[in-house]
Amino acid sequence: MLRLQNIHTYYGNIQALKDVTIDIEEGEIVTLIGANGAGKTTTLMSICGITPPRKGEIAFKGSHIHKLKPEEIVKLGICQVPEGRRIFPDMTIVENLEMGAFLRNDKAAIKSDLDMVFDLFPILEQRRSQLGGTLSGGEQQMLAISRALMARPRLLLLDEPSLGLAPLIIQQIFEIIKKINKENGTTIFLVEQNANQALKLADRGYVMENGRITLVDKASDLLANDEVRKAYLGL
Amino acid sequence: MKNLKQSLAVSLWFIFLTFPLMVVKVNTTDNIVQWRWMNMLWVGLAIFALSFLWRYALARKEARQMAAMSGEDEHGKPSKMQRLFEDPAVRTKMLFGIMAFALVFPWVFDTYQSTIMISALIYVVLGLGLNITVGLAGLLDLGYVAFFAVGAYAYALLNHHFGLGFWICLPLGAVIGGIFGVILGFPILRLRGDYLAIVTLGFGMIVKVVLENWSDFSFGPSGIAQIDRPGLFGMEMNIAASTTYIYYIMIALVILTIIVTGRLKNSRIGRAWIALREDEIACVAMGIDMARTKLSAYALGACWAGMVGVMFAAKTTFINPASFTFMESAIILSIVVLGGMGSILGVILGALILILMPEYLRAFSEYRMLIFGAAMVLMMIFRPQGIISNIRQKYELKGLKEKSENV
Amino acid sequence: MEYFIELFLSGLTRGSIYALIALGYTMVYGIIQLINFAHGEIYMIGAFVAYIVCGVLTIYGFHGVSILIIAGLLAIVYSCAYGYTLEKVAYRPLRGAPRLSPLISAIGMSIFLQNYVLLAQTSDFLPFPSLIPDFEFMEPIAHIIGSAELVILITTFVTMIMLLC
Amino acid sequence: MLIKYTKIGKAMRATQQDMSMARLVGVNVDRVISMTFIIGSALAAIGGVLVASYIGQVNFYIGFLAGVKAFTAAVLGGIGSVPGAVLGGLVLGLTESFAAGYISSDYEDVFAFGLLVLILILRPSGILGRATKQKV
Amino acid sequence: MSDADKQVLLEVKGLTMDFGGLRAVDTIDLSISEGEIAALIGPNGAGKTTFFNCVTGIYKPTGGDILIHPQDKPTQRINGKKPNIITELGMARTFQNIRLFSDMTVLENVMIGRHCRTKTGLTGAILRGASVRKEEQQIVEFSYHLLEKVGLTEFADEFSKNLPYGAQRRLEIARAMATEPFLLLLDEPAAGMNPQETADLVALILRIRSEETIAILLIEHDMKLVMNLSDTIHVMEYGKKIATGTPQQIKDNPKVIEAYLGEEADA
Repeated sequence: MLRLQNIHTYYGNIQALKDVTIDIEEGEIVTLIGANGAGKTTTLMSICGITPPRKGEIAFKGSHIHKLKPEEIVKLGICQVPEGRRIFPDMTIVENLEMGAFLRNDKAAIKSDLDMVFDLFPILEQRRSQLGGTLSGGEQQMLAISRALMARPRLLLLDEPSLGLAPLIIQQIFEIIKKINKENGTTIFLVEQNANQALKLADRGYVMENGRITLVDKASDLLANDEVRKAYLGL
Repeated sequence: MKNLKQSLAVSLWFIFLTFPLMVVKVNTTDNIVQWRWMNMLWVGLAIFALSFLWRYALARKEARQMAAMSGEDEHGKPSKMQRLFEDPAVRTKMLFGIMAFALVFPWVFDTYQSTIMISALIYVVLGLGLNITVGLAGLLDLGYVAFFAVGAYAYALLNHHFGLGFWICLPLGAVIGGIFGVILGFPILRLRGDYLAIVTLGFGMIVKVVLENWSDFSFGPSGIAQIDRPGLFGMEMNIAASTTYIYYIMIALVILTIIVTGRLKNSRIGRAWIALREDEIACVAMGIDMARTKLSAYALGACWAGMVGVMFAAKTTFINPASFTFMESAIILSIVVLGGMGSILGVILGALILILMPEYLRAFSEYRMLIFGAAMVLMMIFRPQGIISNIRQKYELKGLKEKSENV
Repeated sequence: MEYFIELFLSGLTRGSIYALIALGYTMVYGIIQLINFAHGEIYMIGAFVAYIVCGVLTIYGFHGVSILIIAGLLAIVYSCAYGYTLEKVAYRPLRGAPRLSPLISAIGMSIFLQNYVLLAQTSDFLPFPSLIPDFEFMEPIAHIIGSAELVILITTFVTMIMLLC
Repeated sequence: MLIKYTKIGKAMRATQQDMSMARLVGVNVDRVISMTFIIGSALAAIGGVLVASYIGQVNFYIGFLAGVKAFTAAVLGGIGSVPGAVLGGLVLGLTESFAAGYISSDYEDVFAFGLLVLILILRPSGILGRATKQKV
Repeated sequence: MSDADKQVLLEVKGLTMDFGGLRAVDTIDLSISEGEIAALIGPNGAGKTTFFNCVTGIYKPTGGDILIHPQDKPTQRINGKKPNIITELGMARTFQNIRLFSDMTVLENVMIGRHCRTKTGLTGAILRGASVRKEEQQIVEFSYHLLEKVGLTEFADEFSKNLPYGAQRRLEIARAMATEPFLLLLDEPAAGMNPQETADLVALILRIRSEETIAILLIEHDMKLVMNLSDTIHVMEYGKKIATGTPQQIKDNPKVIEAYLGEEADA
């Protein structure tokens, strides 16, 4: 479904991604794990067109997308829940969700999606006219995921959804991610530092170190792999 | 073909844009409408040509940036002209040539030319003064002319009321300018770049309004006349002689300014200014006192304006608030921007070009401000470092290098 | 007390105009953190276009409120066109440049536009026809607030409400 | 109404709050910026026509002072804040009017800028503005 | 030498920093002694950089004490002091996203660091007397020697923006060292470096410790580097300190493993 082929991405003159190749099949949950600063977020930003790769190709369902603008990529059905949630702080929950559906014009369907999202996260419905900036971290994460869902993505990119959240809430969020994958058939590409959780959830995993992919395997195998531990703790 | 179409579209758009202002002219007293269709043609043709140039320049800029990013180019390498200036032999020769020309100037040309040159030199000093504040320390000051006014009025009033002479007032003007700089500088220390710009603009306007309206103090809009020219041991001088005399004083002042600003730029203080311009947070983290550094840059810039204000009053012998409008500040700023922020040589060239060109090219003078404005925009887009970018001093390292190699 | 009310109302009128123009500054600043120094010139161009349109229409025999409406609409169209072009030419190429650069570019643009109008038209003060008639019902309070002031207040408030609420 | 309910209004607010996130939900930021300039210019034009017909004259220079004053108003209210601009404008207008009426009309501009400097010193973010935290 | 002999240089007690409702740093205790290399680690958003910003005066902490005990000088409490004062007192830092003076040469960048240790004033700079020239020469020499130390002399006259990435990081360290600190705070010095650059960095830090009497506190994500280099490691999570110890102790600490890898697998 999505194929990153030998991409190289730079920030100014710093090379953040080196020869990264990733494949994601339809319906999968794929996770990309690695320590801080390994280049995971940059990978997502490259997919979304915010920091386009300087070399290499990205193809979505067979067509190249690495030269498209971010909004065109969103239109194709690739949505990101960025690191740190990035809720619009001065907009209400409903407005944030409407922003998620920004490129859609089918009012009735948006309305029903809104209900779908509220079913998924009832707490958001209770606070529907509260400003995004006043929500707690966990609620913001739920809102961020919901906002991305409002675009009816075919591929959902999640950047560290567990960041800064309490274990119980992480559990909850991960269950929802699974549910989205199962029930909507949405393909999910999950970037995580929290390797154990992510690998338990995913079908396959990539390990990134210093801008390179160092390991690719079935998630269950990676979970048992000592190399993963090494990538994190430098043992 | 695509380019052609694009340019055509752009020129049509500009024809539409400029239509009411360029083509139509109404005279409401005689009820006549003047249709200037020729203008429309000119606009169309000019924009058509310009749009090609514009695209070409933008593409080149982008290519340069890309090259700079992959690190394989000469960004940062000085231009030909710059390398020429840096060659010490050429430099000394040129310096002598310029000095000689400057010294014989009033004897070769007539008084009128000298007067023009004096005002150009005044702008050189103003430019160099503002260069401290804007170019080196990065504090955008849009009310710089206020300090110029302070200096001019200080001399005019002291001369009028107390008969104080030029030579006493020259340093006094600098001091008063500097004091004003500190007074105005204090409250705005905490402000960021763009706020600073607007507050200084406000200060500039306040000074002008006060000068216009506080008649008891400043004689209002009618200004002060019959200000003494500078004296030379009580000698009586005719206009021509005194112009020549002022010219030489101005040359001396310019040299003084160049030396002082040059030394400051390459001193501990100058480095602190530049560091402040580059990154405030890193700057304080390196142990530099931000308040003191900003204030010194602001006050020192004001100092020069105050001093040369005295000169201005002495030269014209008549001043009124109309000489100190925002446009003056804008001209001085464009001198600094076009010349090259932070670059002393650039600012001098900038001042001479901007002030002398309209004097000698009459046709040009009408479009002076129009061109200044456009040039500021274009410079920022295509050559933000100005005509001559800031040359950093090379420090004497030879000895050090050898020493460390011998170890 | 009457003097106070008069000052209050004239202050309100003046203030509502400032607010109208200030909105342009604030919206641009909010999005790209740039002081659009040439915004005042856009305002001036609006007024100038209106003046020209009024002049032409008057000479060709139009009058009354129709002039005001046509002139107002054309002024808006042209101001928008100038604002749009201004951003494309002077600010867009500077996206991502150091903060001072677009600010200086904006100052340059302001000077340019001023002198462009000066050269294309004139430096004189031109008489602008007073298009707002004196309403009869205003007469009893005309010494406190004029018709023109009232129209300004109403127009600006309607505009702002349309925009904001 | 425009800012609160229309699509472009929402896009503008989103862009203002978080530009790259706005792009990630599909907002064309370039278009939003253009629209912002267009809307601002329309407002300025309305102001220009009204003032010109009120004062009864136009000149190439009228934009400068009006612009500086309006900017002062924007800063006064807290630049970037839309209600702030409205409040700032009204405060500035009233200040000028009362200062001119009760103190001296010659120094109108001095009061306006004095107020600006005062606000910037006491509360640099303006009346309704929010203090921004600089990221290190 | 036993640990007790070493003088404590920096002592942080109960440091707390709130942003609005968010507690970014929560009652942190930490101390650093002479000659020590300490590391502060933790997942993203744990509050490490905020801690740095509090200690170096860029933020004013909401609670707690930061005490410094410079050699031969009385103890001072530096909460909320201005950053430049703190640098003058002897603590210098580098930044997570490099903050060099990009339009100054490499040498000048280091010379800026000498600012607070020199004293030429305005008149001095204008008159440029003998003593001023001598001081200038000393600044140049001192800075040049620092460049030698970090291996950047070949770039001395380059603009710092034209340096390769790893060299920029080293230049930041040289610039901080020019202020003659007793404690150097490095914020992610190895971020974005390739393995070779990282190896050079490790060598550099070790050299600084052996040749100078500078203690080092670093924030770093490169665990290999942290484990190899540090005497002590402090681990932060959610603004709180969850562990302190030697690299070995930290490796085996289940709390740390949990913080990093997520909740431990059932093994």
